Amino acid sequence: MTISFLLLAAITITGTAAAMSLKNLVHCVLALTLGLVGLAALYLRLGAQFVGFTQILVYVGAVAILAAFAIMMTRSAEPSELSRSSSIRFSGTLIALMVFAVLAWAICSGTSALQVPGPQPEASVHQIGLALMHLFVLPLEVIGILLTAALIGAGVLAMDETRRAQ
Amino acid sequence: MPEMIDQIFVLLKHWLMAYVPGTLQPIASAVLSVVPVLIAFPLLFAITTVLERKGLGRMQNRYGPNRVGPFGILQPMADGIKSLTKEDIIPRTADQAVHFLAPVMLVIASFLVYAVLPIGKNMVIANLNTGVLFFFAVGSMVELSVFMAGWSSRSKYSLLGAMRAIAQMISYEMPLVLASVVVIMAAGSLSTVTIVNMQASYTRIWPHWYVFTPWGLTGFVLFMIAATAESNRCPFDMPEGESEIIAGYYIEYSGFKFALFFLGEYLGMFATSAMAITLFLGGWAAPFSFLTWIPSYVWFFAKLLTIIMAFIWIRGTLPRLRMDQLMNFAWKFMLPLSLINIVGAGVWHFMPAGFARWLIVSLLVVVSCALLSRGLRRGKSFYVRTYRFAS
Amino acid sequence: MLGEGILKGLTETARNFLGSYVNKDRLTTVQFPEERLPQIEATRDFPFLVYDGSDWQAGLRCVSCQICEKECPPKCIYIEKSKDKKPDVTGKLQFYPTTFDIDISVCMSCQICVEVCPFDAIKMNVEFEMSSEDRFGGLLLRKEQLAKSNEYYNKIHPTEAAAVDAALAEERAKVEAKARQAAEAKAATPAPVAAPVAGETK
Amino acid sequence: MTPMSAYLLLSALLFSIGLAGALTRRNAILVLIGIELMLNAANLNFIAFWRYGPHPEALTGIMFAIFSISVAAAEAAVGLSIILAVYRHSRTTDLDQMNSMKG
Repeated sequence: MTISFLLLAAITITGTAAAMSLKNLVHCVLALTLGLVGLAALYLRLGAQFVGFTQILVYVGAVAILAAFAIMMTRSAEPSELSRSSSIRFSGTLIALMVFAVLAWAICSGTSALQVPGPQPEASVHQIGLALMHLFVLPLEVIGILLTAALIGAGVLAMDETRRAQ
Repeated sequence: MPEMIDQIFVLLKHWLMAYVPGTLQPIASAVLSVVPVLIAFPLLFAITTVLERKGLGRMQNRYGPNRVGPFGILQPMADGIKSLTKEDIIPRTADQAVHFLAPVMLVIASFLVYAVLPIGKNMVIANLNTGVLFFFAVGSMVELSVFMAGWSSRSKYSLLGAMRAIAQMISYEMPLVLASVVVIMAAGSLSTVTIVNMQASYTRIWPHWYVFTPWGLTGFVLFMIAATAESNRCPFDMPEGESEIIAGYYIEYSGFKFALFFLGEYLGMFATSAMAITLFLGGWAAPFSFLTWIPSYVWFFAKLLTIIMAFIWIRGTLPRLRMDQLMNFAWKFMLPLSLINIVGAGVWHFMPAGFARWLIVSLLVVVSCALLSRGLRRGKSFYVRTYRFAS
Repeated sequence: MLGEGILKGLTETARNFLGSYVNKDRLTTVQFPEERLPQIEATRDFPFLVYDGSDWQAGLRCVSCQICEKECPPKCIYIEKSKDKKPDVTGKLQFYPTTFDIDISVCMSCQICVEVCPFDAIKMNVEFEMSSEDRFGGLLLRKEQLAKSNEYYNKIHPTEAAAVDAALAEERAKVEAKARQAAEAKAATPAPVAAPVAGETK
Repeated sequence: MTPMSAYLLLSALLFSIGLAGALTRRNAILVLIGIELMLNAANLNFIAFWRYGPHPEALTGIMFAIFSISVAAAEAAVGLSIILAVYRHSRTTDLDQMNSMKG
């Protein structure tokens, strides 16, 4: 438990918790980006440079901005009631807490063998590229098709119906 | 001796580091690398503003600023003092925290990207394995700060400006990244230092810059167009179109925060220009083998200034695009052409060296460029405009 | 082909840029305090009062008829008429303004005061560098600031001033001729018919 | 050195936060963000297991994280455009008011 880990964990948890609990939706998105940047820093700390920067590029550069755009276009930036009725809120939080309790119990009782990391493994872009082109070439192609389909699908879905009919 | 002058800053740093106690070494090393960059590029910003205003003035048949100091070269100082002493106004309904954080975040993001730019031989703050990816990842944080600025001001103009800016930046980020992919393919690395080293060799006197290949030239042109759009400069300055939405997303800012936005914008422009130099124009490498005695950082800044001049020239020439033209250009011309360019780079890589691959790849690029530009023009119905109420 | 027009535009701006260093025609700016364009004769901005002779208090043409004050659209002229009369430049007794103020922050340079003045006493000036730190006091011109000699008028508007001078001289000659006639008539028949004329020439 | 269970606990906490958000918030966009958070928690697990696992040179954890991020990006794009389409119909993003299918 080093200070840097605790700091990054605190940033991540604060950001995500704020994202899930703030009233103003734009504040939620901004807090979410804070949490995701903290998460990316954790990836970097674990030695996964490529994933860390991809995380920033995709989540901060695209997903957060998309969410902000959606908030603007659906006029839900004005703060509304915090959430559903208090009973749903209570039971939702309770379920989440229970899930956390179960997971924490499993983690604390199960992973004693893997507590100490080995020497820093090398995960250079070169190796990742080779792995993507050899062992993981099929998933890569599938992801390519998925992304293309998502691109077209999102465009068609978001298009105005009147224009689609033309 | 030229070697010595070339490495003078590196040697200076090593010499200074010898006096630092061991525990402070990492921090001192970081400070000694970062501080020169933090000084050099804002200084370049100051020089660029006055050069830009003078150059634009000359292009528009007028003198630029010529009052403060000899030939007006002290104008940036006057501007700086003015913006520092101006009142800092925050709109009453603005979101205080976000309104404050936006310019800070913009400047931080703009400065962060300089970490991976090699400004000379052995002169880079961090030689990251994923340098180019880092550049684009941190560059995308600029969009978020633009959104924060536009939304938190609670002004229609700034919100419109921010929306335009984000739409434009997202659209042009794709051609920007795809145009640089060809270089990454050729160099086989995401590290900026490796990419420059690959280009810093010569056949007889000619350098191995990527811009001297058909795909490299196309990639360079696409990259520069996308970089212009990315840094919101004319002719892509829709987000801050002075005549429509005054200053766009930073209209509600005043005083020093306004200056910070200005600084961030120019730093972004320098960073993308420096990236274009690194990727296509050989970074700090000299253009001819007999000129290698000139220090590498001189070459880097000479190339950077040339590209800045080109930016100013473009700004003095072209009118602003319309939103639909902007989007059509990004999605119907830039994106397909950059994809075809990647195919061209692949063909180049797998064909034997010689005249044939030059011909084939050039043909591929030129034909697709011509077809795509025809496609852009088609569907555009020109008609004689009639002014019903004027005559 | 895409880009043709862009290249054309780029050459034009490059010609402007380089040409501005060799060709004066490509730099139309006049750098004001050092360089000035010659003023055209019909320039006008704010009114001033003309006086004849060398003493402005004695020679002021204004007889305080207050027509300009009444006609002024933005009402920027303020005149106080004198109780007594003083001889003007021809020696005739006239009223004179004890106060004559023009607030040039209000004045709109319409020249109506000049057109209605029957005595050619108020004319338009060409002085334009009148910026002041005091927007109330500094822009309110008093009689002594407004009074300018006829020579000055001749200098700034030569043609117009010459015409005015000629007309005035003709009128004075006419008046003098009339007076002489009257005096001759008086000498011939000493009847008190020309009393008002005599009163004027006294 | 940080033990792996710290990373796993952090990821479990992230997952729970995302779950709580997805269950309790009314706005569809926020529910989507909650789901993204849960995916991110899984990514953190992948990376942590890659780093602490016996065969880091196989890069399996990194590969999983990369694919997961791309899927999440696609999911966000499609999800947000669905929200936009629904908004155009019902003029709301409030999940409680999207009840036209309710019996």
